[in-house]
Amino acid sequence: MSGLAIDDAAWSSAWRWRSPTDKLLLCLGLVVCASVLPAWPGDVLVGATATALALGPARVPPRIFGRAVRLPMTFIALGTVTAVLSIDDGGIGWAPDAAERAGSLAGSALAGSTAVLLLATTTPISDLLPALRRLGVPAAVVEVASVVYRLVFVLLDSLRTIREAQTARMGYSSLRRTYRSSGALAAAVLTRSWDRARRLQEGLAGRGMETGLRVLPEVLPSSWVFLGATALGVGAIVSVSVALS
Amino acid sequence: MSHRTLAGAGLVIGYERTRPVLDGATLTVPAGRRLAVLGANGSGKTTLLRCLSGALRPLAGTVTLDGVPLAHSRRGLREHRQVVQLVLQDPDDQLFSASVAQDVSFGPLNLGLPEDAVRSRVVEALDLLAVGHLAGRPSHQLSFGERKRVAIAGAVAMRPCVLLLDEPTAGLDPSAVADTLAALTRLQEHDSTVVMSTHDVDLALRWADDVAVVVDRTVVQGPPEDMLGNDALLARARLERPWALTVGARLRALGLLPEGTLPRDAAGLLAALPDRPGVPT
Amino acid sequence: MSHRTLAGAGLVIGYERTRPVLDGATLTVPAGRRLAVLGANGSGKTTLLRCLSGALRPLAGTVTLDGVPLAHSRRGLREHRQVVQLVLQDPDDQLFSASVAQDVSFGPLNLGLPEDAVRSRVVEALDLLAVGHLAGRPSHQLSFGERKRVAIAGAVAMRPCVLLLDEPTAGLDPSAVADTLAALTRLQEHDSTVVMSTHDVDLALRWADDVAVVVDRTVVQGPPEDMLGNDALLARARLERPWALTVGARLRALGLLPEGTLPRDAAGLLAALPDRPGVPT
Amino acid sequence: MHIAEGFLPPAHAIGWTVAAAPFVVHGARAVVREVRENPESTLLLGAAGAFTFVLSAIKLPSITGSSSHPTGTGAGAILFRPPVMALLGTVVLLFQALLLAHGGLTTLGANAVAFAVVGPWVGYGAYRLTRALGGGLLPGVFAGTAVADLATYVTTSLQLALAFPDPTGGLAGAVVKFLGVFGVTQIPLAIGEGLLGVLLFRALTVNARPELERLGVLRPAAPAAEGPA
Repeated sequence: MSGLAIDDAAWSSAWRWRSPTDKLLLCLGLVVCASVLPAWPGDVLVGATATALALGPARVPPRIFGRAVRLPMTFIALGTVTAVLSIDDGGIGWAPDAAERAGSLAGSALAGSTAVLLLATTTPISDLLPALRRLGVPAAVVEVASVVYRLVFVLLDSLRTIREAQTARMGYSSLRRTYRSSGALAAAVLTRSWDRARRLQEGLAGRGMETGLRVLPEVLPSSWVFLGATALGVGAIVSVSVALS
Repeated sequence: MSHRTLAGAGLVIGYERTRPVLDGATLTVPAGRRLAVLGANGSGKTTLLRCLSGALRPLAGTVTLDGVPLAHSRRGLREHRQVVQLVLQDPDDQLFSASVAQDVSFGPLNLGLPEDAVRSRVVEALDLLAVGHLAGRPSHQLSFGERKRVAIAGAVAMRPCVLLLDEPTAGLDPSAVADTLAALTRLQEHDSTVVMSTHDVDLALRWADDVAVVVDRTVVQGPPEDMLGNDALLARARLERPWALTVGARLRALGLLPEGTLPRDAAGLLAALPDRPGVPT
Repeated sequence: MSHRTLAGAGLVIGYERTRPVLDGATLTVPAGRRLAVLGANGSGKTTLLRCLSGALRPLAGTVTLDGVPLAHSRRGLREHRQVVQLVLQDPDDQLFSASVAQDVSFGPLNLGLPEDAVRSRVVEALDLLAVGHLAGRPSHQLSFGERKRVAIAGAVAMRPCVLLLDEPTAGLDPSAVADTLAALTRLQEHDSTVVMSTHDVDLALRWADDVAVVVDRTVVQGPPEDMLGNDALLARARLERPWALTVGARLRALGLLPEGTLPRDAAGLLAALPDRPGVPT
Repeated sequence: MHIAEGFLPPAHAIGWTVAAAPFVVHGARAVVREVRENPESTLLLGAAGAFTFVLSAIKLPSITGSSSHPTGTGAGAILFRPPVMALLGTVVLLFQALLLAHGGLTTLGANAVAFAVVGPWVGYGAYRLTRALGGGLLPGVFAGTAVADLATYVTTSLQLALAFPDPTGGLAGAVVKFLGVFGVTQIPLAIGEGLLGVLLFRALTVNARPELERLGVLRPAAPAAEGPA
């Protein structure tokens, strides 16, 4: 089975064994800094810190991190340009403070995306879900989410293989055939997902499932050093930004 | 855990609208012995194992454990499942959690064990299957053979007295088959009675102490040599005679093998054959 | 349709992020001959077949058809797919229509053929695979062996010159294996060159004219007896020597088999052995 | 197109999170109730969520030459009902943010309003309306999936316009701008998603009739013998 690049990175990151709560606090701290602080120097510091942590101590492969940072770029570029365009009766032109607004908008979006990516490339979702449970999300919802996470990979694998089989038989060779094939593909994946759920149900009943899908998360204890460094680092970013702006 | 005797008598098992898949099947899983359930695709092997595990309620007949009939009540089933575990053929039908360790912890948690005990069961089960190193990996990064062994570990963590495995070697290459068989031997030494279904007659001959052939909606059980040497039975079951018995019989006729039990595989055959020409046994 | 020579030279194939699965693999599928691609699970058999079929673009090296390199353009791939078809291991990845006939018609319809031609192709393909009687059935009601053969029919309806099959016998019982092999022989007589991947060394010895072993990220190709009798190669490839070669070698040493090619299966061995004791060859 | 992390001003991010909350909580309650009554629905709901996630990996070409990914909000709403989709959609958005760097955490609320609340509800409304007006299943599905796609992107445009009013044109000017970029360009793609929905349901009515009946999308054809499942 082939996975998703960001998820693969999370499972093999050097921070895999750190407490998910620690990583969540660090990234949320950075995310909040990115949206509250001005673009210079706040967003630049957040982006640089998140990237340095990911590529340095967390040892996320630079290629994966770089590619993932580029993913939201289309939206950010399109959104930013639209936001700073101005329409008046004469037509379309740049808003008066276009450059500055564009910089601050794109800056906080990029910095925020990088901070979320730091979390995503170091923490598998199956480590984050127990944290949701502690935050008060009902067990049933967390269990549904954990099944979604597992089945996403099973279904993606089916999707890719079925699509390859269709392509081999010329399935996507014209617009009409592309639609026909895509419809059959979606239906096949959906029926598969139902079959899978039914058979999982029987397999789990055999292992004593009665009320829910309770599992024992790994013990990943919090590190006071990590939390202290997080507080210091986020504090430093805030003070430097406030001082310089 | 200890070996216990699981049996089914006069089992009629059917799906709606069709005639029964099995109609009067009787078999015994002798405590501590290796039973291979042999049958062609679609003969009803899986149905039989599902019935023995309690997942499927027979229309008639009874499943017994040390002679005590299984009650298909909530409580009866719960007790049965603590003793008998079934591992399905497709590991993706069993792995519901992306994390290997979390998945294996599911069964022991359902037994109501304290966390420490669950953790040690998870380690024990993964080690018995020689997949302890996969504990921190996600199931979607594992190979098919690894997923199969993790799925078995999920059942083993329940410490079943009887472990039923549906085609545990299907789709595995020779070295993965060898690893799986070695793991099954460890389980047996750990006091689990192991039953596997297969359509690989050579494997059944090599591995099993007893063979149950699923044929014509019923089950014929006996020693491997008798079952796998019975051409009429095998033809009805759409199976083949293992090569070792075919070749062994001829070599015995040629005076090259001693009377008695025929060798069960190539290694046994080589060991039984004379080393040099002209030394008849 | 006619037999054509498919080849790959210096193929480096990898998915991003990891080192290549195959690194400098070279092999030739001789027109009209049966090639078995042997390898352990995860060795890269499927990757190799996917590359030969055009589904996967190699990082380096070329795939050629009768010496002409495959262009990975839209048009190049379209032409390639009319000549080379790959059937994946899991039939459920290939059956996505409501009925068997509809499913098999998917490819010919996409070729833009008129309805009559499509209909006759469907009938032809199903008949070649001996599953014509299943035409009107929904695919999900078929047995695993039937689904596997219908999936092959879906590719055969494209009338490929070269048919690549990924583990066509995996999970099949002996009689379904025999049916599938018989169908492959009919395809070959129908001018399709057939390649199959497998990890079943006994099957490869019995069936193949040529064997390509996928080992250490590359491919070693040669006659079945040489490849499957090479213990060092087989060990590196995590495969086993076929029993027929092991037993045959000893029997030849004992003077019971003539010099020359060893028998490839039990029937061949019985035929080659003397009938009565004391009649040395 | 999901609103990227950090793109919305903090007040807007918080406001949309508050707006999404009641719908998501309502969906969560429905899920908890459902799971308590039938423990096995955990797996079916998980499968539904995974399908919604995977559906967005299908690439749909458009007549104009561009291509996009279906939102899946309409098909999901017709199959699993809008309340459940509010929760499943939010889970899927969270996973897209973490697995695909698509969307974000602070913008999860805003995206949930567009993809998990407005899209499903409006799409479901269009589906029910079409069927009530005598349209069959497939016209209903077309209306439902196409309208859901369009409603999702109109909502996204409005959210962006509210956050970034035009300095001269004001809110109205901003709405025009963002609709032009994110909404109107979506019309051919919404038609594409509608077509995909029709093809999907047409296949399902043949391949998976019992499931559609179980979900209440199709009425049982005849008083067929009800066997124990």
